[in-house]
Amino acid sequence: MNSYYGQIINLLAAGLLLLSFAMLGQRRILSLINLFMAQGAVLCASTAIVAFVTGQNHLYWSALITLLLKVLLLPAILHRLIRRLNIKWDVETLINIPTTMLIGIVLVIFSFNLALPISELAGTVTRSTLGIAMAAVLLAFLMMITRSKAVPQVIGFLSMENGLFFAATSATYGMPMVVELGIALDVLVGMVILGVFFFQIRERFDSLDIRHLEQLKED
Amino acid sequence: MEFFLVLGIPLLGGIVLALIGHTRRAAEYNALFSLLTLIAAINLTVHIVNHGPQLLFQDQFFLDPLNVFLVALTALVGFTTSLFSRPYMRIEHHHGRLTVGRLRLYHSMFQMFMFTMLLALTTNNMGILWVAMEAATLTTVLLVSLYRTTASLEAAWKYFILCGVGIAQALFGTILLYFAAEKVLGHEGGALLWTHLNAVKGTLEPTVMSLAFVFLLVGYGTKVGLVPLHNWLPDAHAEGPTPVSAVLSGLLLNVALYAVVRCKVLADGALHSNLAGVLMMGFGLLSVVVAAFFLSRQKDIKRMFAYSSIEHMGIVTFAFGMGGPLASFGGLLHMTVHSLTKSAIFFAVGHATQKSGTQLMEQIRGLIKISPTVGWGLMLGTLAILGMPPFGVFASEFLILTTAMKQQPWATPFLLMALGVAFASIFGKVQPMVFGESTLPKLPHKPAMLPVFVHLALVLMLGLWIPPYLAEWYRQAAKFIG
Amino acid sequence: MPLSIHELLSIDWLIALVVAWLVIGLAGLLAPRNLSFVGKTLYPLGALVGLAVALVAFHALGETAEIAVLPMGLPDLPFHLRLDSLSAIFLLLLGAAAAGISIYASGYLRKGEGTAPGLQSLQYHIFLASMALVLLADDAYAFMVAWESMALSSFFLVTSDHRKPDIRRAGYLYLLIAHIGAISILLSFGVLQSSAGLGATQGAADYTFSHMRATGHDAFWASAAFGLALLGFGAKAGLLPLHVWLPEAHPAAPSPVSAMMSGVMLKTAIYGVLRVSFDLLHHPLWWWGVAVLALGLASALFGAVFSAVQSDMKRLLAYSSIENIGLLFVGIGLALTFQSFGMLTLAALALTAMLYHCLNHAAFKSLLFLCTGSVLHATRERSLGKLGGLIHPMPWVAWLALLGVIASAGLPPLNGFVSEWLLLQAFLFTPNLPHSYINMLIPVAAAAVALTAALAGYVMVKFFAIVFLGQAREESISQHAHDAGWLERAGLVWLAALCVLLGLFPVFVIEKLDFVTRTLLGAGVYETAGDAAHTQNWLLLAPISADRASYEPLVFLLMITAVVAATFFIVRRFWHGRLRRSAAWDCGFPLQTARMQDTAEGFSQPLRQVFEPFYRLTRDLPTSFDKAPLYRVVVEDHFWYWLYLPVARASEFGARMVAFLQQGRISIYLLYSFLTLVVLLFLVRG
Amino acid sequence: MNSILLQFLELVLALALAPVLTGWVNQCRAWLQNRSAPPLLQPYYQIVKLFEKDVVLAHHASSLFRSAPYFIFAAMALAATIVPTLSTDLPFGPAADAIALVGIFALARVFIALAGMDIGTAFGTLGARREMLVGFLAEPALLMVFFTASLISHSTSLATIVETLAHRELVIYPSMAFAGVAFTMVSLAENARVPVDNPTTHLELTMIHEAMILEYSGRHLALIEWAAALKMYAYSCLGLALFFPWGIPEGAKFASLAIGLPSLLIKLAIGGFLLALIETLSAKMRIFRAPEFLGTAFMLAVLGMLVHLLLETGK
Repeated sequence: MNSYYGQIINLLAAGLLLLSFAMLGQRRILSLINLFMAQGAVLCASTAIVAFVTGQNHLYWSALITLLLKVLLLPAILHRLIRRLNIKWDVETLINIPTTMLIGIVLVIFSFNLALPISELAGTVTRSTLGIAMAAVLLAFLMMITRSKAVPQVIGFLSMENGLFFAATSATYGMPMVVELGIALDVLVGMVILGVFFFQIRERFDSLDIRHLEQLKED
Repeated sequence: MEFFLVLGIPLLGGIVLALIGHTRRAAEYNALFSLLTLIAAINLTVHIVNHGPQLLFQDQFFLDPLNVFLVALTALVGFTTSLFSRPYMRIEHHHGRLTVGRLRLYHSMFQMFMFTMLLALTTNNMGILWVAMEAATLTTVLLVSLYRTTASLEAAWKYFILCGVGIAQALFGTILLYFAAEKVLGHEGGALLWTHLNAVKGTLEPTVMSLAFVFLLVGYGTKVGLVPLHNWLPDAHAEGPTPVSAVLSGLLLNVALYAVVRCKVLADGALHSNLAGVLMMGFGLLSVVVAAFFLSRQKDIKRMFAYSSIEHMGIVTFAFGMGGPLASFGGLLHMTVHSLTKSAIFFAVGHATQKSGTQLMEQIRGLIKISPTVGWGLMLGTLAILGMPPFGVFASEFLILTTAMKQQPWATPFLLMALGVAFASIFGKVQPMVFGESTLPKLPHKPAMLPVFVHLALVLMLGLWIPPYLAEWYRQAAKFIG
Repeated sequence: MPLSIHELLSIDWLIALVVAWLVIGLAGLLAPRNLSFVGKTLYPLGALVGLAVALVAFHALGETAEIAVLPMGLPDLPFHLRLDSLSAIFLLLLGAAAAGISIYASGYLRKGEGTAPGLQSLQYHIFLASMALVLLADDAYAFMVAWESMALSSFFLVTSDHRKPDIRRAGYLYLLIAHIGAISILLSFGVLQSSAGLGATQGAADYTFSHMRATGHDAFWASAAFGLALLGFGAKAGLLPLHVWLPEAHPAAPSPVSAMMSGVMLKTAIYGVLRVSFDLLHHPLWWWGVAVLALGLASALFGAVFSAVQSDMKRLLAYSSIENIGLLFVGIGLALTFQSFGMLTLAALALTAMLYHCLNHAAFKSLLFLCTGSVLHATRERSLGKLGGLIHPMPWVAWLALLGVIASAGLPPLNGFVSEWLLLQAFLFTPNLPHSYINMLIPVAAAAVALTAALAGYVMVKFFAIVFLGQAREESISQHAHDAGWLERAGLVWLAALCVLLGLFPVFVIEKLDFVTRTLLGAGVYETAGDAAHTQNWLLLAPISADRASYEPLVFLLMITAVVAATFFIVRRFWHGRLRRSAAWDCGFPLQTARMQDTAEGFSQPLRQVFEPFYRLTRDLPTSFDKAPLYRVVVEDHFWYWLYLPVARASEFGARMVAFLQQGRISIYLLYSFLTLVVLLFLVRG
Repeated sequence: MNSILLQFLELVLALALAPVLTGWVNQCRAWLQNRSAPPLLQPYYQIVKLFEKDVVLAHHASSLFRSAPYFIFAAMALAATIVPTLSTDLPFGPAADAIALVGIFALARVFIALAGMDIGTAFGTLGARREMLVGFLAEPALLMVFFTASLISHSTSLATIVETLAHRELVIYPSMAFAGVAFTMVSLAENARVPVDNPTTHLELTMIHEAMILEYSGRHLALIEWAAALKMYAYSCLGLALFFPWGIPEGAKFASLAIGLPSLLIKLAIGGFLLALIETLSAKMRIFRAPEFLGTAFMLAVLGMLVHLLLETGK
């Protein structure tokens, strides 16, 4: 029974990774937001399943928070933002996409290797998820590095949060509730602040291209 | 009770000032709340001194020699900063750089920041520690961009993204830590409580712990400003209002380093090797050397002292990485004196830049003529931060360097070089600012120099005489860190 | 050994006197702008305290070492103080010099010169107190605190007149080199501290000198400690190649401060070297001695050669200080070499010569710097190119300066000659060394010392003759010139008297110095020369035996005085004392002016030619068609270009390199974090 | 008592003989140059004449200028007393050894140079500068010569040196040969002789000694001339003591004067003749060759010491 659910979770994990890759390769902002939403949904599903399998009730709450925050609220905010700021055009990347993908594959291999000895220790059904979570985090990191606009960068940041959350729920069956609430609160507040920022930046620079934000440096 | 006041007052202050922070007396309220926090913190400290380490609220909070002195220090610097910011922000307001609304934001966020710092220090839960650190970033990010100038927005953006990403790594580290602890402590057995972890650290899985420590180090290290994770730091310090620079440099870095040290204690216990120490020494040394070289090309005074903070954090990290009672003692002392001195310097710098209307050092000249107190405050603060006795920074550097000579002699040439370069750069720039002729008229308003000289007096005292109970804390904390 | 109350008195007195200095300094803050209060009350009080320090220290010479612990410092490491003969002799030097310099300073203070007088008095007295503490400190922390306080207070004194960019720059260079030296000393103490390394129980108490003394070190670490100490103390003393701050800082400072720095502060560095190499390490390797000897010789020659070509009177004296420091290090090097070969008596001879020279240099260099102070006040001019003929308006200063010049040039019967004589004697005994290379090197070194001494004569003639003799090279100089006031004179006379007394009673001085060499080496020269000294007469200086070498300055002086008196009497008695005044011989060219006198540059021109490779010369020669012909010669230090500028460039290069880390692009910053993470993960798992 | 008398006698002898020695050298030189010679006592006549004349002092001469001749004279008298000529057991012997002797010469040099610069004319300064140039190389060279002798005799006391050297078996000390050449060169330079200086010239551009004392007249000049003669006498005796010590009586016995005095006179006469010979045979060199000349002397003296250490200590 457990192995069956385990397989589902692994499947979802694979989906998460796939979505990460998709985000890495995606040029359009709107699609990025949608992919992010999908990632949130996968996360929510996997959390719920883990909660079901392990009987950890607080994980249902986590799933709920995920649903609310990452599937509904944040994408909504983002959609609203890009409407308000009128930025729907394509995202330019700093490194071309095939190269990024290649680096991404290397990263996945690297994180799987890292996680391998740990996964073997895991008593949970979801032994391989830690590697996937790590890969997701690193891929999101890579995405942040390669994007030159503010919104995709933020989406990358949130996607990283997803990877972390996935690690927390599936690999360890969730952190203590207080912590999860705190994390959720931080993410929320962070988003609000980001929103404020976007407007401020937009107001100042007439653009959300972060290449404008390269004045402070050593010369 | 003593404890909850310490957390409650700033939280309450944050909320109250969010409502009335725009009124004419807001700055006084801000100072009042800070004063109350300080009193509560002193009260708590006395309590802990008398009764020993304590676990509170179902073990969720923990007070031991390591954090209680940081609590006291944080409350003190918070209070003096609020004193300094009272005239400072008022003048900024008069100059039209700030609106009333932003003053409200400032006052409220200042208190919230104090709250997050104190929370991060006192919590026993590694998860809450993370939450508090993240919250500290969030509260200050809007303060950094308070002026809404191009540069301050850029700085705040970088601060937000870099620290956010960094702290995300720390979260991953925390998850890994939990992953390792869960095996030993069970799911609900407080597997994230530091005291519990500390008790069983020897049995934690080394493989996981090593990975966890790397993530935690990179994560919290970003907030400490360790090279090469430091890039947000100079921007944020230089572009934010000066009181914010003072608390960032004097408090936030300390608290982040505190988090790293907590993690190091666990990693040391689990790994049975000096891996954590070696990593910290490496980061510390790299920070010291690179920051020292950064110093020489600075034009902006606050930016320069921001790099100096990186350098000093590097020294402390190096000391903690080296370990041993003397080095750890030196590290703790250095944390204390650095935050006192650096915030004092920022206070003096604040007045100087406000007067000159620029942060460019080339345009600030002959401060000693414009205002002898500001001039001497900046001069003495600079000398103190450069490790000139009889100031306390020297005492800690003395302990750290001599211990390094004994334990890690390979590192000493780098330290010697870095300290030399740092001295040449900082002193070479500050000297003509303080001395020499000036064409500027005398300061029209009286600068709030009391905080500066109180800090410097404390630093001076620590160089010549460390009160026995303080020394005892340090010693116990140092034993703890190992 | 139980210490009786009587024995404890000296160090307690000294602590009280140091505190008194501090209190006097702080009192200056009460009325920082009140010149007469600061000048006529505080400084004379400071001088009295200095005198008391000298007396107490004199009393403590040869007594059992006394210790005291102050309730301050680091936890487990309160300030340990200790007074032994080595400390005492340097305290004696400090006190005696401070007495003269303070009383001079009380007359020297003027309105409106830089820092407010009260503040300056605070800095000055902290300077004195910290020097005393350096000499008394018995643990690394107390030593370093005092050491850096000394540097800091003297830095503020140097930059008293901080409005001039040159002075600021000099102060900056001074403090920078002092600080780097201090870190180096600190690291040396780090090596010396007795804790056994990681894992061993550590306590701050390991930093006391007594623990360091008791700890053995292997050759490598002992050499490391010695090297670091030499670097650190050498930087303070102005040893090559860390000397560049000295000729900048000494001229920049007010003259009493220059006198203090040159006369006393440099000696604290010598004290430090002695303390570390003879007391804390106490088993020197032979090559330490040779290295110190070589560095000392290089500094001595360098200082002499450069002081010869200076055209600023205080710079000239500053370079002369480098020369004398070099000679002191030669003495230390010889002593170390002898000690490493177990020749303790000879080591004691070299050390005695060195210590004697410390006292002498303190006396005559302070005297000369104070004289330049008076000249400066009288004329507002430091450039030798404009001075001249000052013996007429200021005879007191001139004649006292002449004493200093004769002492400084190492001429009998004043004090400079005695120490030079002892040093040369030490050289003459070297051929017994078991190491043939050193044996061969020693005569060459002796030749270099002799050459240095002769050059010192050249320099001193130049200094005195250009400043005081001839005619004023600028009209304005002679108009305002006036002799020093009585307080200034008192200070000068005190120091000049020290020069004379140290020169005339060497046996007495050596008897006292013997306590020091006995403390450090367990051997002395007084006892071996004892028979000669006691049975024949106590005027006869004969360090080894009267057959080998001897010198009687008093007889010497009496002889000269007698001949001078007799000649004068006979000439007047048998002939006459008639005298006519007329114009000087103008070689048939009646339009001569005072500006046609030989200049300072002209006087040193032959040396500039002889030692050309030593200098970095830039010369602008006018052509015959120039409307306003201008001759300019700039003499610079090669070390500046060989060592300092490359270091500065390297650090600039480093700064440019690290600046690439901060290019403003957030992606790149993220990449750093990312790479750091990946690399660390790789390392940890690898 | 004897020794004190002897000491006094030595001083008187030095004062008396010094001008004669100068006269003798001048005579020899005149003969060698085929000129008719001035009387032997000509220097005396000059000194006495100068004593009788008024002093003509420049307007801005200082007290230093007036007192310097006395100091210089006293220093030279002292030097001449210390060098053992008639006996090695002199009461003033221990007062100053070889190093102190160099010190005395240096003291006199410093005073004369200062006096030369006191008036502030170009010549005085020029002379003083050149004198110091000569001195700073000659002084260490002289010291090194003494060191070689001291290394042989294990003493810097002049009396001991003379006794040791006089008592040696006829061992050839190669080091002393080097030292001898160096000493000769130094003596020429120090006594203002050709090839470094020319005692008879009054051409300003080439003068050293004469330029310094250009402003002196009357009794001051007399004392300086006398001091110069004393200096030459002291140097000659020194050379004799170091390199031809035979005949200098040991101990303070008047009886030994019977040998000591004649041998001294004979040696001085020969020495004076040789000096005149050297002066006649050589030409004065440019002033900037002087450092080279003296540098050579210095090097030779140092070589002498090294040779001593290399060849002679092994035995």
